[in-house]
Amino acid sequence: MLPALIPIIPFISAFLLMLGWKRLSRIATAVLGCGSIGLAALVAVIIAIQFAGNAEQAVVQHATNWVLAGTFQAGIDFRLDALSVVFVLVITAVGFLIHIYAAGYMHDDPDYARFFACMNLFVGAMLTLVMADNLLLLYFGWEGVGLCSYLLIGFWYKDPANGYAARKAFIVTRVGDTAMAIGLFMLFQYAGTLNIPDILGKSPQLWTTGAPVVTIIALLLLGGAVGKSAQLPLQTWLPDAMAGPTPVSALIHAATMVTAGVYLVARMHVLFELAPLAETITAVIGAITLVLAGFSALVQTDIKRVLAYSTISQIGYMFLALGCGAWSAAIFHFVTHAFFKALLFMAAGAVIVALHHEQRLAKMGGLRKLLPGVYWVFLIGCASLAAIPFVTAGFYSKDQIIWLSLSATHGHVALWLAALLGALLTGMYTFRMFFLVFYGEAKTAMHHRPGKSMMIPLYILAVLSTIAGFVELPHTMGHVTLFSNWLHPVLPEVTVTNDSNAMEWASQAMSALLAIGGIGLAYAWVLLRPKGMSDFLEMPAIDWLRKYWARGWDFDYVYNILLVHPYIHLSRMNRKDLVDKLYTGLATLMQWCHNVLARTQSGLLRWYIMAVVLGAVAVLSVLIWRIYI
Amino acid sequence: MMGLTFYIAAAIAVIATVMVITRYNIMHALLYLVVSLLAVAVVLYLYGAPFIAALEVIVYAGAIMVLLIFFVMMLNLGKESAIQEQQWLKPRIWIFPSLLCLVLLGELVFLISQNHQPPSAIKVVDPKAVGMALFGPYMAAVELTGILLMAGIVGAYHLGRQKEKTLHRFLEN
Amino acid sequence: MSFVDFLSLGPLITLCAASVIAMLLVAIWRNHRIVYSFAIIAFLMSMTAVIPAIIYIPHPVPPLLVIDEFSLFNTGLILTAGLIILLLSFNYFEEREERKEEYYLLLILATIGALVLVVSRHFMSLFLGLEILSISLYGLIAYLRARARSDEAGIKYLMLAALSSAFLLFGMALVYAFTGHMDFPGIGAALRQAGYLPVSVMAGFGMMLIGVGFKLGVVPFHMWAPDVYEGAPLPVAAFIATISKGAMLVLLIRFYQDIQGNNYPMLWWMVAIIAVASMFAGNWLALTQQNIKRILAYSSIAHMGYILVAFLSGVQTGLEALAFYLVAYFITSIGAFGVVIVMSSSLQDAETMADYKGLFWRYPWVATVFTAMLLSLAGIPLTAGFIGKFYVVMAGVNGHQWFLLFMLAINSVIGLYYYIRLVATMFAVPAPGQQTTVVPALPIAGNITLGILTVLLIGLGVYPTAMMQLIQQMMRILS
Amino acid sequence: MNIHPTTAGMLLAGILFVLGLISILVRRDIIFMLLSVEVMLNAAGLAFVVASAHWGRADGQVMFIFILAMAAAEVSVGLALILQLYHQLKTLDSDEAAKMNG
Amino acid sequence: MILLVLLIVLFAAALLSWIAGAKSHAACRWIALCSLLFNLGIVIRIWLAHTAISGRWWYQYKIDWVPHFGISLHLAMDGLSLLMLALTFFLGALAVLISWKELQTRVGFFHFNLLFVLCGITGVFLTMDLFLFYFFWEMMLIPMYFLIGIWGHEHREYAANKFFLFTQAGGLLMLLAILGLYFVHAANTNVYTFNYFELLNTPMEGTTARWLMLGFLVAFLVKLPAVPFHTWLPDAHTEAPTAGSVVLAGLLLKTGAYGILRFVLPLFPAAAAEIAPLAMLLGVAGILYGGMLAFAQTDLKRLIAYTSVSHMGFVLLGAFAFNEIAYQGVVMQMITHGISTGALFIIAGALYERIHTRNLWQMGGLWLRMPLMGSAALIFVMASLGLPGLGNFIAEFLILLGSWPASHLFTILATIGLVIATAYSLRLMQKVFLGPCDRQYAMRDLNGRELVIIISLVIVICWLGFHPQPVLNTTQNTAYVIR
Repeated sequence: MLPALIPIIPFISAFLLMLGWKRLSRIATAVLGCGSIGLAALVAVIIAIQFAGNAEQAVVQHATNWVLAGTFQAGIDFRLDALSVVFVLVITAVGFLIHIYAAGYMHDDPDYARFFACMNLFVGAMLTLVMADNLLLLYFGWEGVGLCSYLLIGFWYKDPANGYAARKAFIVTRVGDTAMAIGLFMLFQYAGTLNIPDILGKSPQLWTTGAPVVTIIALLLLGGAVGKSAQLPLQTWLPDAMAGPTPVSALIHAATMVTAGVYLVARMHVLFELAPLAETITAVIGAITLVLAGFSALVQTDIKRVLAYSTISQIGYMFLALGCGAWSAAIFHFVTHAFFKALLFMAAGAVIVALHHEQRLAKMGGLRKLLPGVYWVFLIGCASLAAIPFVTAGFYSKDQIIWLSLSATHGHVALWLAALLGALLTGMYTFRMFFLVFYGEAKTAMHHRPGKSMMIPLYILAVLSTIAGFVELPHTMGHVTLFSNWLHPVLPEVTVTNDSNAMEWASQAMSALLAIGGIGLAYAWVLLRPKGMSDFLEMPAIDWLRKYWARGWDFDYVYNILLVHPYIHLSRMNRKDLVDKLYTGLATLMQWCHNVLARTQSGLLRWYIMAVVLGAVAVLSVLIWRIYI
Repeated sequence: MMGLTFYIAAAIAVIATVMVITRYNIMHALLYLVVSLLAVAVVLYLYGAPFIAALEVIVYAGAIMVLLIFFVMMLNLGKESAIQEQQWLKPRIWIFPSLLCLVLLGELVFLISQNHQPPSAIKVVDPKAVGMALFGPYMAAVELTGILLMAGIVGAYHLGRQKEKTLHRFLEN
Repeated sequence: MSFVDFLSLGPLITLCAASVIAMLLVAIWRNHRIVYSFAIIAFLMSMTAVIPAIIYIPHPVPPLLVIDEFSLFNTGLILTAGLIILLLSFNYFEEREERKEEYYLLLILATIGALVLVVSRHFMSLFLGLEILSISLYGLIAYLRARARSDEAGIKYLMLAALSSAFLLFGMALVYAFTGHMDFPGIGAALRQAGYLPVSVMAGFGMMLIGVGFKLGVVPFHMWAPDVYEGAPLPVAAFIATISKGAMLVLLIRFYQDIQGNNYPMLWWMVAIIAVASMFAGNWLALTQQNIKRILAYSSIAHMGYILVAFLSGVQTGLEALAFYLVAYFITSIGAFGVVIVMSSSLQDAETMADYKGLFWRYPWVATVFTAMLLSLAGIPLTAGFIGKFYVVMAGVNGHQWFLLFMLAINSVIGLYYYIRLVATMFAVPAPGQQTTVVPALPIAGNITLGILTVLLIGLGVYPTAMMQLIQQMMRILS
Repeated sequence: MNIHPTTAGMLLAGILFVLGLISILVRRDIIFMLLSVEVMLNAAGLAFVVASAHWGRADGQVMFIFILAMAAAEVSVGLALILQLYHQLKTLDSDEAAKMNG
Repeated sequence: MILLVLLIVLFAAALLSWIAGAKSHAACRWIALCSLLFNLGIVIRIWLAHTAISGRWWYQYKIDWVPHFGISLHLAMDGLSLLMLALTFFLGALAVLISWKELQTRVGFFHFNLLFVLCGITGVFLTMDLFLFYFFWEMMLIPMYFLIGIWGHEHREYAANKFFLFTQAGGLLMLLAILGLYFVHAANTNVYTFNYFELLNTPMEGTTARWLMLGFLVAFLVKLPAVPFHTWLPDAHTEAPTAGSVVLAGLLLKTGAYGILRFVLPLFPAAAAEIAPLAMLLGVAGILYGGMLAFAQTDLKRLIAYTSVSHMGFVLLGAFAFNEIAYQGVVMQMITHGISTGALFIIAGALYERIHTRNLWQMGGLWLRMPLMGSAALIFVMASLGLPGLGNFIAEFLILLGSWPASHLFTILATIGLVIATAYSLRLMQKVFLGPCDRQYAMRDLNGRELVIIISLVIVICWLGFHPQPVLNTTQNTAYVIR
């Protein structure tokens, strides 16, 4: 089989959709759009099965040469190893489900074909990203998903706000990409290649652990990852990205693209292992992000923004894991997160559609009766997100991270505490949202019920959100390590310094309790004592804090003040180009000289004679001056 | 020998010329100019050029100045032009040009008096030698002078003719 | 005068005889066409007379004149230029003046003056040639007596020319007084013998420079140029711009070579200052000028500055460049004036920018020629002006005159502005109803002449080799 | 009084020359200007004769004759031109003849 | 000889189309188009014939012109020339196509000028004689001046004059430098020649070399244009007719870049290495400053014009990095910038023709009416911000990759330029095609002819993005020189 087919199928279908444009019927469009992803998923599954037999060996396919300039070479080479197979499977599978959902969700949109074209293009680019054998091709996918993200956030282009959000997403991630590009230049300078296996193979010989160069390279790559994965300090674009259609949010801004950063760090793990400082920074960024985003999610008033902040927060967990050297834990959380977050987004989408495109939590409520199907899947999603012990996939993945943040070699108590705080917050914001949406009184009339094509993917994802966790159980609870075994050829196993079972139990208990405690708090907040809570929230200090969190800790504000506004003002001020003034001035000077001289040309004969005499005096004066003085 | 005579003649020439350039009435100026030219003729004679001195008197003072005088009389430039000239010749007008010229004069005098050649007596060149030169090596120049005068005559003839009363229809601008 | 002298001076003598015959002809039978034809024949004969003169070169005619390659080349150049100006004159004068015949007589006389300058190597012939030229020009400039401005131009030229002649004469007298010679080789020998340059001689050169500078129209003796160009009949302006200046330049070169002016840095300095000042003044003055004649006057001031750069380069290439530039400048200037002549109606001269607005779309041929001429003045490739400027710059680089070259470069850019402004005017798309009322005469003879000039212009621009070789040969003799 | 005779003569010529120059500069009447030019030309001629006396050669004097001829021609054309101008402008003010400028 | 044919065909076609223009507009357009396609065909045939690396100089042609000065009509072609010529004829043909319907006044003279300027550009890319180079360099200005000055927009005269004066000023300095080199060479070897190959190894003092190099460099920087000599460009690009803008942005700027690669670096390697930091600084300044100006513009064509300043900054940066990767990137950038900016100008021109404004504030939401044009614009906007998969990315990546070892700081700053590029590119897209559509413009989407133009450009830019190897191979021989 050809691994190259996996990304190429979506590309071809995107191309066909672009060509077909408005000539294709809706059904044809949907079939082409979903079918291609389905086909890709099928191919991926088949390859994965084949691959499973011989997981030690990566499958590399050289499609064609791409760039060969001087000593630089990069081909269009696809590579499938354990890590990329996981990503490919998740992308194609979740992507397929979301496409099916979208076929229903976007049914009334006039730009149906454009939507699917962009979605397919995105899947193709994302698959290229995770299957790239060299960093240039990875960069291609990286920017490609950025483009699709831009196109899809701004899909409803008539509203300038959407356009703004789209541009913000593109530009902010581009800042990260810049860092990454510089990282690539440095890598090429030292390693002489951008081929990933070569770099990973060479780097231990090139650098000793903690060498400044490798630290800088790792940090630059981290910069790219941080941008794409909406981590601090480049997280500001993601909440705004919710301007796009909900399937887009589900696919791009929750399940797949935003985890590209996780993939990159995991992929280049050797560099990070050589740079402990970079790892620590990764972990710290993850920890801080997950807490800050958790607080922000707590106070959002828009259902999609809650989910957006929750995504930032959960990716924070993944970064925390990466930083602790718990590579497989991060990837595991990526998988479960893809399932339950896609589920939550699509369920939220169903709610939004049902309420006639109402996204404000304040206008929701009492949907438990009206949308029972959605209620149940949403509940499963929330439970998984909040990591309800034992029954949810989220519990197993997140719990592993929390435990490892303490016990792994790079772990630290502070990180662990942050992770625990995050668990509490997760429980709280998730269920605050849940209660607000489904309990209480209905505040908005029902518009229309989600159709089958929207519900079936939800059910499938709900199942996955529940059972996916059982592939990897902590050794306190059965010790299943299917997942980490699978990844073992690619990613090293985490080294645990403190593997006392008691500690692990304690940690698990803490996290479970905190999650449940968070749910309890949310219950108290929303349902039990809404009056008291709102009184509490209206205290000035609390109110300020709430708004501050809701604004995402004012990162946008600071960036605007420090960077965006000065740049815009400066460029506006200089619209006419100061340098041009120089030349205009020169022209004016010439004109002035002309005017002065033209005045000497007065037409008066006596003045002309005077000029001759002046000339004579000048000539003789120069003479005397040169000879005698 | 020539000292005193030269200085007297030179003084007369300078004074007469100063009078020329300060007179308002053109007639007076012309007459002073004749005086100045006669004084220069004396100087020329003293510098061993009797033939040239004679030419100076005959052609310059005689012919050219008389031509000018006739011209002035023809145009009948009388008192009013003198008054006008008086109005024009304000110190404000003449002071700067005069100063400028005096600077020039100073420079000239300075440069001329930097002469380091050995002093030599004035050598008389008699008219015969002048004639020999004129019609010997400088024959071509004499012929060219003929051309020069012809140009002068033709030019003066063309320009000096009274305009015909009837103009061409296109030329009434 | 021997037979060889006669043969060598053939062109000059032919023209002198022609002037006398022409005068008699006018006296006997006043007819424009006849005199015009006679003048053309006279020029052609004079040009033919150049050929036998070649046999005996170099042939000095002591003490006044010298016939060598250099003077014959320039004689040919001046006669050709004169002939072309003559060809352009007929229609111009036909309608403008009731007495047109003296014009040809004066033109012949002025050309004689220029030829004398070209062949002279003595103060006397210099002076006489200059004065023949000047006095004929007084008549020529003020020739159209009906025009108010022509008198004004005439009187300005006359006063300034007389003044500068006085300076020239006084300077010559100073030089003579302290060297005892009036012929150039003699002066050179005397100076070499003295071993230094006496101050008074220096002063003499300085004062002569005023006379020369006036004729060349360089700063600060340039002020007459625009007024005279504007007031004079167009062919006369063309004559002043080319032949009068060219002859003076040729004389300057000869004088400079004979006294070995390169040995006297003082002279170099004076000319350098004048050159730079001329470039700037000419170009600045032309910058937003609206009158074409005045633009051409200012442009010629600047071009004299450029030529002086070649002159100052102090290398053999410089003289070659000067000669080539002169040829290119002759063609271009006469061409430019030719266009203005052709464009002028019998009613008035086409001298304002407005007359040329959108010309390309009405008379593409004339506009193309004018564009070619302007681009040549600006020094754009495919034209003789380009090669000329290239040659000059080459000489400058060869002589390491970086400062002068830099000035030249700056000035070329400033100059471009007004040339291109004129071109732009011609190519501007006229708004409907904005057509000018001037109906150009566009005589056939004029058009043919312009055609020849354009061919020459582009020919020299594309294949300059032949002309370069000729000049190189000629200059080798001179040095 | 032991000034070099040649120098003395040249100085006289120079003084006359500059006086003529002053005159041409300060006068507005065109006839006066023409007159002043004559003074200057005459001074130049004087200089030639002085030089000729210094060297004992005839060519300076020959030059004087040519200057004389030139002055005559100049005056005749000049007067004709002034006549024209007078008819045109009804004045001899040189400042009036300043229609062209710029 | 084949090289001379390229020139003669264009020159003859120029004259012919002028003459034909008086009779029939169609005939004159067809003559122009056919001559350009003919030349394109020749160039492509040469290209295909020389895919294998077969020596550096493929064709040479030399006859004496002015032997007196050692000037000869010396043409030669290597990979760099070939690529530039291919670009010239391709864009030239498109320029004829764009003006097919838009241009209805003075058609004959227009095509005369267009072909004449292309002839000059062709000459610039082919000559190996410095005098001849200067000759062609100047020759292409006049017709360009007319293209802007006659068929341009409202301030055409100002723009044309500015363009002309700037480039002439630079050109004169180059002339001085050429002559200086000529004499330095003669002083050392006693051979008076303008021949490029003979001048290549002129021994000279450091100071001399520095001044001569500066003379060349300034001329090329003006043409490129680099900050602070760039201010002619926005005016000229904005006011020129569409075909003029395409030729200006696509080709004329490349002559500056070509000059740097062909003359400045090989003729004065030491002096160029000395000035490299400054040149790179100017390049980076161009990238950032140009990008910033582009961001602020309200006139669509002006915005695109400033992006040129920004993109050509990369060329300068890469050219002075002295390394093969950067060099190849520079060549790529020259081509891809020609294609992408040319395409953007074509789109701007097509828009102007429909809505008669270039003001961004009067646009918006045009995607609704013209999705095809919108998609095309999207592609080229993405190309301009350096999206992988399109040619510009390869170019910019190689330049940055190559210039990283030369200067870390400048490379970092230039990479930041990519963010700025994103900002202005997306602003363009937003203001023109996205957002609400307030005005009711009645307009049609791209017609068949425009589609042909745009699609051919899209194909080329994608081809360069995915398979740049033919181009890179072609310049490989030239690039070795730089190392």
